[in-house]
Amino acid sequence: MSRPSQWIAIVVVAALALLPFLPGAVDAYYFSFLFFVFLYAVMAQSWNLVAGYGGQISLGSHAFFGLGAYTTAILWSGNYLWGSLYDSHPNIYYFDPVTMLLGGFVAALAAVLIGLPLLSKLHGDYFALGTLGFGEIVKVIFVNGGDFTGGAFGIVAPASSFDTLRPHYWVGLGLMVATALAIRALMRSRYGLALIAVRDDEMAASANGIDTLKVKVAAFAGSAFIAGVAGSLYTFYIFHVGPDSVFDLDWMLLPLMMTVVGGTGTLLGPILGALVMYAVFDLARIVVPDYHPVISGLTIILAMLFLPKGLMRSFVGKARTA
Amino acid sequence: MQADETLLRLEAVKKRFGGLVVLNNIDIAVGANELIGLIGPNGAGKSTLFNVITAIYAPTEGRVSFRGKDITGIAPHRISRLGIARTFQLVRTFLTMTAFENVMVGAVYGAGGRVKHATEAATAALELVGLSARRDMRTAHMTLSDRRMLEIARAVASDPALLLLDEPMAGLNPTEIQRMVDVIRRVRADRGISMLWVEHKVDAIMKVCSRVIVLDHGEKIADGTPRDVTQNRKVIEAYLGEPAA
Amino acid sequence: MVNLPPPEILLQLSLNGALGGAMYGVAAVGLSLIFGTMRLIFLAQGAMIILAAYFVRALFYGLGVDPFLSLLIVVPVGLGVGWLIYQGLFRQAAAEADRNVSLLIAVGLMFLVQNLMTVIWGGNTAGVVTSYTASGIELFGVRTSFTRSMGFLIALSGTGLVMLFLRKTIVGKAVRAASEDMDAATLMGISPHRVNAIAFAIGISLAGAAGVAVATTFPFNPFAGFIFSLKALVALALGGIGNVTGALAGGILLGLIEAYVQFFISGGWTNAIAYGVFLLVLMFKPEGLFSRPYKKA
Amino acid sequence: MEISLKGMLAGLLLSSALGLGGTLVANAAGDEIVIGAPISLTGPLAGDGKEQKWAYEQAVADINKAGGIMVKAAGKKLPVRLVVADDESSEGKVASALENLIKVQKVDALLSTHSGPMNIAGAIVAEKYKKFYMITTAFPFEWQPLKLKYSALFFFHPGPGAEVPFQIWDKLPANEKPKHPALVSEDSPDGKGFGGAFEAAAKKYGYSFAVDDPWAIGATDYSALITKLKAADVDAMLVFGSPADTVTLLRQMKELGFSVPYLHGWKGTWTGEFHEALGPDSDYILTDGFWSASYPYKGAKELGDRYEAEFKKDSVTVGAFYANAQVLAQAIEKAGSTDAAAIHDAIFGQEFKDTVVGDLKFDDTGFALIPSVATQWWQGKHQLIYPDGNWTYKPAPAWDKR
Repeated sequence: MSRPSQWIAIVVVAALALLPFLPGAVDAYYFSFLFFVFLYAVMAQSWNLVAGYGGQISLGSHAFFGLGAYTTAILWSGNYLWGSLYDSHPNIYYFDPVTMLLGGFVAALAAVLIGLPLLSKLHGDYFALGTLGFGEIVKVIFVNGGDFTGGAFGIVAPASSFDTLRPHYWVGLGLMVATALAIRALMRSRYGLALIAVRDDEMAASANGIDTLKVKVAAFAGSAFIAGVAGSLYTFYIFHVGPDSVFDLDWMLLPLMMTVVGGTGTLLGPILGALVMYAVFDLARIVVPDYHPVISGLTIILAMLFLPKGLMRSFVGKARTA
Repeated sequence: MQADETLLRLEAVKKRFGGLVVLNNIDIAVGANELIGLIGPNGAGKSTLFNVITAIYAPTEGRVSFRGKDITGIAPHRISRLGIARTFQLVRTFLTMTAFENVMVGAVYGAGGRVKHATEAATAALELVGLSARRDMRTAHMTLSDRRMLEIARAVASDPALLLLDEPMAGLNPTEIQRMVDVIRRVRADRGISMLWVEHKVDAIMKVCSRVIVLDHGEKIADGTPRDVTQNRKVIEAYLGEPAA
Repeated sequence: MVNLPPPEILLQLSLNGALGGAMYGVAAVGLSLIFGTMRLIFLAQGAMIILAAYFVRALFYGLGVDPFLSLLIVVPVGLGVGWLIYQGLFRQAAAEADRNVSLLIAVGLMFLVQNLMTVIWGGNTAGVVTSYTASGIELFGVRTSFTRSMGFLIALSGTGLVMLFLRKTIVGKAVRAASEDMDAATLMGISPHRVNAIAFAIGISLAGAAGVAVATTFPFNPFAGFIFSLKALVALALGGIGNVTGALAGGILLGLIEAYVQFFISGGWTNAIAYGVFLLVLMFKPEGLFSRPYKKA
Repeated sequence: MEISLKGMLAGLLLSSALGLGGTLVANAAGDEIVIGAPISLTGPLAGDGKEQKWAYEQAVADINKAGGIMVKAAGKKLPVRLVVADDESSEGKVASALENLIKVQKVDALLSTHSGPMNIAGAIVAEKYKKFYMITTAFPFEWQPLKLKYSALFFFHPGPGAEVPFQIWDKLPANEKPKHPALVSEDSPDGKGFGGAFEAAAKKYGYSFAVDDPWAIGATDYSALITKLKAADVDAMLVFGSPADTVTLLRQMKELGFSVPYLHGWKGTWTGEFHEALGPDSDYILTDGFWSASYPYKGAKELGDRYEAEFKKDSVTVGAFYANAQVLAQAIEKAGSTDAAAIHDAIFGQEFKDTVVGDLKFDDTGFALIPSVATQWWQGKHQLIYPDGNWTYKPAPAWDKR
């Protein structure tokens, strides 16, 4: 990023961060709209890391999102963390960074466990199919998890402390910015070099000393970590974590869609894609509530027919990938 | 480094795909600072041999060792880090990266930590193959000849003891071929890197290499100086048996 | 724990499981062709099956066409629709290096079709009731469903016809070659676009045939198709990608697995176990369970 | 890199436009009461959503016909306007739908959508924005632990609801009492909730299930399950599943020649589509419901007639949704405003007389119990058996003897 655009980015982020102080902003519709944009942008970055930069198309993001959400809800309901403090401070888990990071770690751990066998054995489409199967298995396991996971109903977290969307907004914005910065730093590091090398040509990468399995599993785990933290954030919004809500395929399909529309393998593509696509979906929902998914479906098809390289690359031919 | 030190040794290497034997009982030794040509008709098993050395394929039987250490079947990236670099017959560069970034991959990962100053090593490698001017060009936009040079630069940047060249001249015009020969000579002269060079253009090999190995139908049929090899009856048969190349 | 049940129950389980699985199989054959040539996970296949089922229903209630007779209409229409879908939606994307583009078009198509069906026919469960609905027949001394047996026949003959086409015609051979190597097909002088379009046409017409089987056997709603897509993918992997008879066999195997899991373990685990088998096959036998040993040259 | 600039600016513009749009839609408060409802207009529950929307529209039309709601703060009767937003049959989307209703449409109070998990998600959002969310169709065990202030619920407990079949069995002559009952429930939240309740109720009434199996939603083949039921000599089935799954199960039972005298379905058996998909085969099947047009309560029969006139079939749900709107309207009138805290006070611990589901008595947690209904399908009509039905249960003969 050149210097002026860096300044622009800082100004935009600062403006967004100050927005909640604007009178009436918190109760305006665009406030929750932006919160969802942030959340989806984080998920899109997560997918972009493994698929856009890493070249491994994963269809299992929703599983990691759900794992993060469940981790948060289980810690909450089961009184596992800060257990004794919980009774006197029922809000102790609310946006607790440790809880959120644990959500990410559990997802990342699952990604390593499933990624090692999958990525060492499967390439390309087979990996994509494998992650799709993995997502379904995780969902069934949680449905059958008994009291620990709350079974098919899931877990209801205490919601009494939830009376404003402000913290969600800030945490969402922070996560989006942090994810983008982290991925930017990562892609400028030696690890980023290896990741792109593996994406461009796996055989040449390994012939040049790159442990391709390690690089791919790390990208998969990193992506899962981001998705897990996003899932944790969502738990603080929805308060009811159930298999149908957090393992919903939409948590995989929509971020994927947003990334591709914005531009895979670009830093700002996922954010732009999340903003534009969520705006389209939301407008359709408001304007034509009875059949808005028809509009959404059409939009995706049209976007892919006319902007197959994504907004970032279509409007800036020179846009760099890394 | 002594001239007679053996870097790479293949012992009784055999590779079979299903019922087809592609390499049979191959013994090869490569010493330090040698430039060895590896020739043979189509389907002789030359590329397979490279793929066995760099562990893309595991040999069905036999042993590959490097500097006295058994490297049979270890992961390809570890072979690179030990000091064996290679290029590919169908050129394999990282297309979305710049020339410099490509070479950095070799300097950072291929060198396995041997190179202290990766940036300098990468710059020097580009300089050596004459690509300094294209340093920030995206590989996807480069010519085939430049990409072949880039592959060599990437390999050189990883500071290898042995470089496997897989038909570096394929698809190049005469001027580019001359440039390639110069680069190969320079790499050997400046860096003292041993090379095993698979080539279809036999005349180039005969001019440049001190030793030539000939494969035919998976068997090693000759191993000696260019003069010895050209007079070898089996070699003549192998090449005559093939439609004029 | 359940002791090993008497053989007639095992026979009953196996027969019914196999008949049910054949429907996944016929969906998988279509997916297999599309995947083989375009490397596209065509997630909209299930939605197309349900669309065909609604079409069959409309023909039955609107014009009185018997659902099984409507095969004669649905299959040719499917061929045309498949061809159009390819030319209109995927032709351009097939040339893109980024295969996400095709995948997303398939997802977009799925959203579109599902919701168009909801708008047109409503979201409620719909069904086709004929004189033979819910009637049973005796097969090998075991009682089974008439419509399922018909579905099985449709699956068998559909797969058989596709096999004949692939083996006996030049265009078919090109499609087959393309699923191994698109360049090989190009060398045979057939453009990739034609091969892709044919794969799509056959794939969608098979979805049409599956739609007939679904309409006669199940009640359905616009969203019932997705599970078919997933199950067909599992069948596809079990049978081996690009292997047409394997896809049908994979579907039947999946039906058997589900029946046995439901009987011996519990219905709650059928999906997890089916997907678990799917993962294991992908990892340890990615060429599928029914492929011949690997041969080079 | 100018795209980052353009993109971000475009984003800001877009979002402020959305915000502005929001303010423009806002009505001039005071002339009317805007009641919002998230409804499953699309997605798998769109069928239920249509019934719900119809019922809410009827209730609002009836209220307006009577001049609207008397609001003390305004000093006059205000007309009611109903605004709906699609929740796409998805828990995740209920929240977005409510954000839209509350912030863009500026609704004054809310009516619930359909099914437990979705209503939980809705109630939480409503709580945050202090808009009252009036719920029916959620199990109290899902909603009560949240201790929400700005929502109230009337529905039945899965506990008493699950006792219905056993109470029916208790009244049967000895030779008709099931000996090997089976429980088959889908692995959804409601199915699991009910499944547990059935198990508890069975214990209480001294029955044990010969087969107790969950089924996966959307499964297409039940032959293995049927084989299992046959092998266990099952003579009564309690089935919790979606309409499509239940119809498939029944068709396959017929195909395989397996029939039980007593088959009682939940969730999947009450819709008109169930009867349409099975025709005469739906006879003898018992089904749950939240309501019946044969209730003796005020307006029940009239509502049932209206539904039947419009859709040519009867309904066992619309009354519950209609009553939901009745309760909310009466509460607003009692409270004298649409302030969530005032509505809370008007409902919690209060009684509502003469709704189409009868008298509703809300306890201190904001919950009122209604009975679960059991009817038997007979020639395309729901015949009320429980509670206090005038229809005598007929055991189903074997398929070939019907």
